[in-house]
Amino acid sequence: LDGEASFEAVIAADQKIEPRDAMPDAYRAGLIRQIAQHAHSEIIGMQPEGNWISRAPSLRRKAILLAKVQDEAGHGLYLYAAAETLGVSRAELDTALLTGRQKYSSIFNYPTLSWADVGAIGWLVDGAAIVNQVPLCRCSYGPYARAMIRVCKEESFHQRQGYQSLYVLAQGTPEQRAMAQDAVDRWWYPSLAMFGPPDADSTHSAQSMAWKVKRFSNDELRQRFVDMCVPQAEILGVTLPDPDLKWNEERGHYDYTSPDFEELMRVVKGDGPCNRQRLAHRNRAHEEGAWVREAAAAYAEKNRKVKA
Amino acid sequence: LDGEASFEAVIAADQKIEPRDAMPDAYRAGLIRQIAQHAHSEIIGMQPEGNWISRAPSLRRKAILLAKVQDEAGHGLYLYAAAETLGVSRAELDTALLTGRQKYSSIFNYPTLSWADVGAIGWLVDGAAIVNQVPLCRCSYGPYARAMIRVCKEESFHQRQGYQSLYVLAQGTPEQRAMAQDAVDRWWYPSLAMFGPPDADSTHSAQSMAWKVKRFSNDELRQRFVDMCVPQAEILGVTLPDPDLKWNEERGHYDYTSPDFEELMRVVKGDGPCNRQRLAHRNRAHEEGAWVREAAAAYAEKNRKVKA
Amino acid sequence: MSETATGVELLGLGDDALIASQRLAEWVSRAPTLEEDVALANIALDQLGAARMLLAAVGDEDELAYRRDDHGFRNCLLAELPLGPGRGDLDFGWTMSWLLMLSAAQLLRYTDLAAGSDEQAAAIGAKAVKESTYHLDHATQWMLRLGGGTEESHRRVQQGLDGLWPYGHELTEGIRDRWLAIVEPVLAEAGLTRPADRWRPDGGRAGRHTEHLSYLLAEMQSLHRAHPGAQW
Amino acid sequence: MSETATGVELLGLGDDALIASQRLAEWVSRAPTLEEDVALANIALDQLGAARMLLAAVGDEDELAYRRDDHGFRNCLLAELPLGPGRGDLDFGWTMSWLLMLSAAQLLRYTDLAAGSDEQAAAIGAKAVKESTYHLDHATQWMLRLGGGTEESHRRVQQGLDGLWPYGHELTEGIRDRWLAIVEPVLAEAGLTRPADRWRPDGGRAGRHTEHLSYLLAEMQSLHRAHPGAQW
Repeated sequence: LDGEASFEAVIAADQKIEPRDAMPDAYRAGLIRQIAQHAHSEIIGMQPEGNWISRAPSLRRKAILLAKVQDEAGHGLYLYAAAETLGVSRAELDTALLTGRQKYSSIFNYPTLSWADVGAIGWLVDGAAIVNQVPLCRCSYGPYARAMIRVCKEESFHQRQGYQSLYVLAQGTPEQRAMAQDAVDRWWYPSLAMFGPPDADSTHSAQSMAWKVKRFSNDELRQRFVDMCVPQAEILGVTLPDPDLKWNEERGHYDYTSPDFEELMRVVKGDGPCNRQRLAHRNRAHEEGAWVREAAAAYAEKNRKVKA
Repeated sequence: LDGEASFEAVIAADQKIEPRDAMPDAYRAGLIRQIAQHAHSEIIGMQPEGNWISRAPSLRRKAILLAKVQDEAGHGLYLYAAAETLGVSRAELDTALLTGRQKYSSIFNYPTLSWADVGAIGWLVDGAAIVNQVPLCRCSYGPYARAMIRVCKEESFHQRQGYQSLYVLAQGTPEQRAMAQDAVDRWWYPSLAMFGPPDADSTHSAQSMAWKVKRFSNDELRQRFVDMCVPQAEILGVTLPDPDLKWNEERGHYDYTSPDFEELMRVVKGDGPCNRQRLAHRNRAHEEGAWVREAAAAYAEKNRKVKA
Repeated sequence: MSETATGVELLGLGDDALIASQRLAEWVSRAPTLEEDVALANIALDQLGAARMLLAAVGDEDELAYRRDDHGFRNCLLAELPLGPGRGDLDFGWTMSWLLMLSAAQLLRYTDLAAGSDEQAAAIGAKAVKESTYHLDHATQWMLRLGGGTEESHRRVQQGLDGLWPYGHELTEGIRDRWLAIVEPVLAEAGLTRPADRWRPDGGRAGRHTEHLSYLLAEMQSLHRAHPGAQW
Repeated sequence: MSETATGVELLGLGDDALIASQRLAEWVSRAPTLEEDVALANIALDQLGAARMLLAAVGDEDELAYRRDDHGFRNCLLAELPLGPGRGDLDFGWTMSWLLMLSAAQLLRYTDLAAGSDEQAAAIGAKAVKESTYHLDHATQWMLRLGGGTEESHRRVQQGLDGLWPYGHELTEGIRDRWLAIVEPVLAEAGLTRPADRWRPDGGRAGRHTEHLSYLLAEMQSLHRAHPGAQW
């Protein structure tokens, strides 16, 4: 079998492509882009949630939040490692993020304005991420699929914690209830937008489906997410900010208002509330850490020479 | 009349020495040291009080404190100008402060730990400064005497404001009263130490007296301060932290416990709680402002050339 | 309230001045020269004075300053931004760009207030106009010095201007042409590039702020909130 | 409480760990490498975990963390210092010097706690000893890399060490010889100069802190204090 045929056979058999296997250039490039974007999202995602660590209102919540943000850094590490198996270097990936050449999830370009945002991100943003990512655990590229199994497990845990944190607020004082509702009002549509443009306008999807990287369309996943959230919102006692949200008996799904995709495109293109801030923060951490990385490299080099 | 005789005649007649008058080198050097130290104290003194501007508990108190700290910068400016009339440059004075070659009042090496410290500094530290400085308004060196008239007037205003601020706390909630007492406990002895070592150990004093720069001894001024504070403390309703403080009918003064002069010497020599912090702060502001000063100089130079 | 000076407008202007004062006061004891320390403290005091008059016209000044959460504040986003590229930074180039933008807008707003039919608001406006004129002049002089000083100062002040410019849209809503007529000639004389208009962040007037404001308020309100009901 | 673990000691250790955790968490999303971001968050979490056990042993953890003013805290001054030369700074050289000093002392204190007769305290100590061993090792490895890395890294870590060293006296009261026996060999191997002993600032254990602590608490307590009585 030549490379291409072997690749197609593995895909057809629903088995995994591994790093040394032959694969089409476009498959490789597409996966690098997708995994890198996913890794970058974990890294940038540390900022909006990290914003509340210093002010968490109880030590228990502080510990939960700190652990969650640490997990995000950890997810970034596995995912970069998965991307590296496709022949891209960590330094290239870092540069792509720092220069804005590769994107990260636009959701992290919104600010966290109150403590309730931590809960809302856990419930809605992690919830949307899980809906997006669970199918990736069966993705045709082995290292990515395996990384996603671990990531999804931890994200489910985060999602439950976020939901529980928001639940306490929604049952709390009038100020806490208002804080919870305000957070849901601000995060609902950006979370719906996380599934990407409507299927009609989506570019990469068809090929991704054929290669069993992507397994459901943007709109299918978005619907699944809405259907999941509505009953959860009822239990929480918060109102989803969509007056047209209602059960459609015929479709067996909730009808809902689509997010503003023009806004999504503006944010993707760099004009969301925090794009500049997030990227400047990351660049600054990178620059300020340069002397440390240089020292570690110089020290390792000296030790290598001593041993040699 | 030669220079020396003329100088002596002016001093004897209780008139003012002016910048162009002849004066002994030691008179000049002593005055430069004293005025510079005084100016430096105003500059460093901005830090402990400035520490509470951002957290002042009412807008009225914030405005009063901000105005006071601004006045300190203004006092620094007049005093540097007075020192410059003696032939020293502003740059030399700045360097002397930044390198620690010249001192500033050791009182500013104590931290401001609560809002009540702002009131206690106004009452005790400004109070001690006024007792020290009022006689300087009659000092034999004209520019210094005139600067001191303006400084003393503003300091009296600050002292009344500090006293009033502390009074409100001392009449306030139990927490506010405790805050006020704690501040008085911490600032009392350092304020007594502001008058310098006991007369027996004081070095520069005799010559200073003869030249009518200094007009009262350290211990005389300290006693005056104690006698002034005791009735004020009673009105405030705070306890001065000296169990041996009592009226001495025979002397017509309050007996009091001297401050710990060993502690004073440790602080003067650099080992107070905040010496390193205060000087590092000043040096950093100076370094971070270098590019601005260079720009202003370059711009002025370009404009001079254009006009020439 | 008259038609020219609604409570909403006064609150917005008062919050602008209060938050600007808090930011400017960060410079105390840190300015590049002692003269500038005096000047910046003075401008911070003017801002605080204007804030107190404006807030007192719509409610209790301390209740408004110390008891609202960030979403209760109505200042424009520009006022709350750090005076440098990141949180906790103080950069003189950013600060002068910020002061130029802010004081030009305040001058126009206060001028309009002074010309309105509400007597109290007009009196506040008239006083504040004089102060804003001085603030604008101070910022202008520094923009010229920094823009025309050294390569480094030019670079730094341009960087500040570029970073802050987008926030000028919200700041100048309804007065943009008049504001540009003040600001653009200063930039031209200073040899600075007037940034392009693209991104237009807003939300401050509706209580949707940046992540920076709640940190500023946490510090500003800490002592007051720790002693509920106390007098100072 | 047994004679080996009084409430005062537990409170002091708990406050050290709580404040240290708050400082370390400032590094989140700012570390020199992603691996180090994970490590520093992990150490901050360990410190927070130890703090919660220690504080719970002497009272209500949230009451203690959120309702005391700075003079109620009993942490040593070292724990509250900024992790860089000035307020708001984060310098990796200072941070590793700080972590070396702190974790060596914590290791000894927790070892003593684990060996004491108070069962609850001994259990806390035993768990925390393992974590401190890792923190100390982490700091040690970095001291070697920074001390022996580049000229700049050597200069910066030495500067941090010099700035922090005086605070080691209060930190190591009663355990100084054992502490020096851990720390001095690390400095020697790293090629760093062990600073002279001269200035010995203290007061933290008695509630007299630096000017830094009240800022840290203002931020840490802001949300909790803004909602008295609320559950989270």
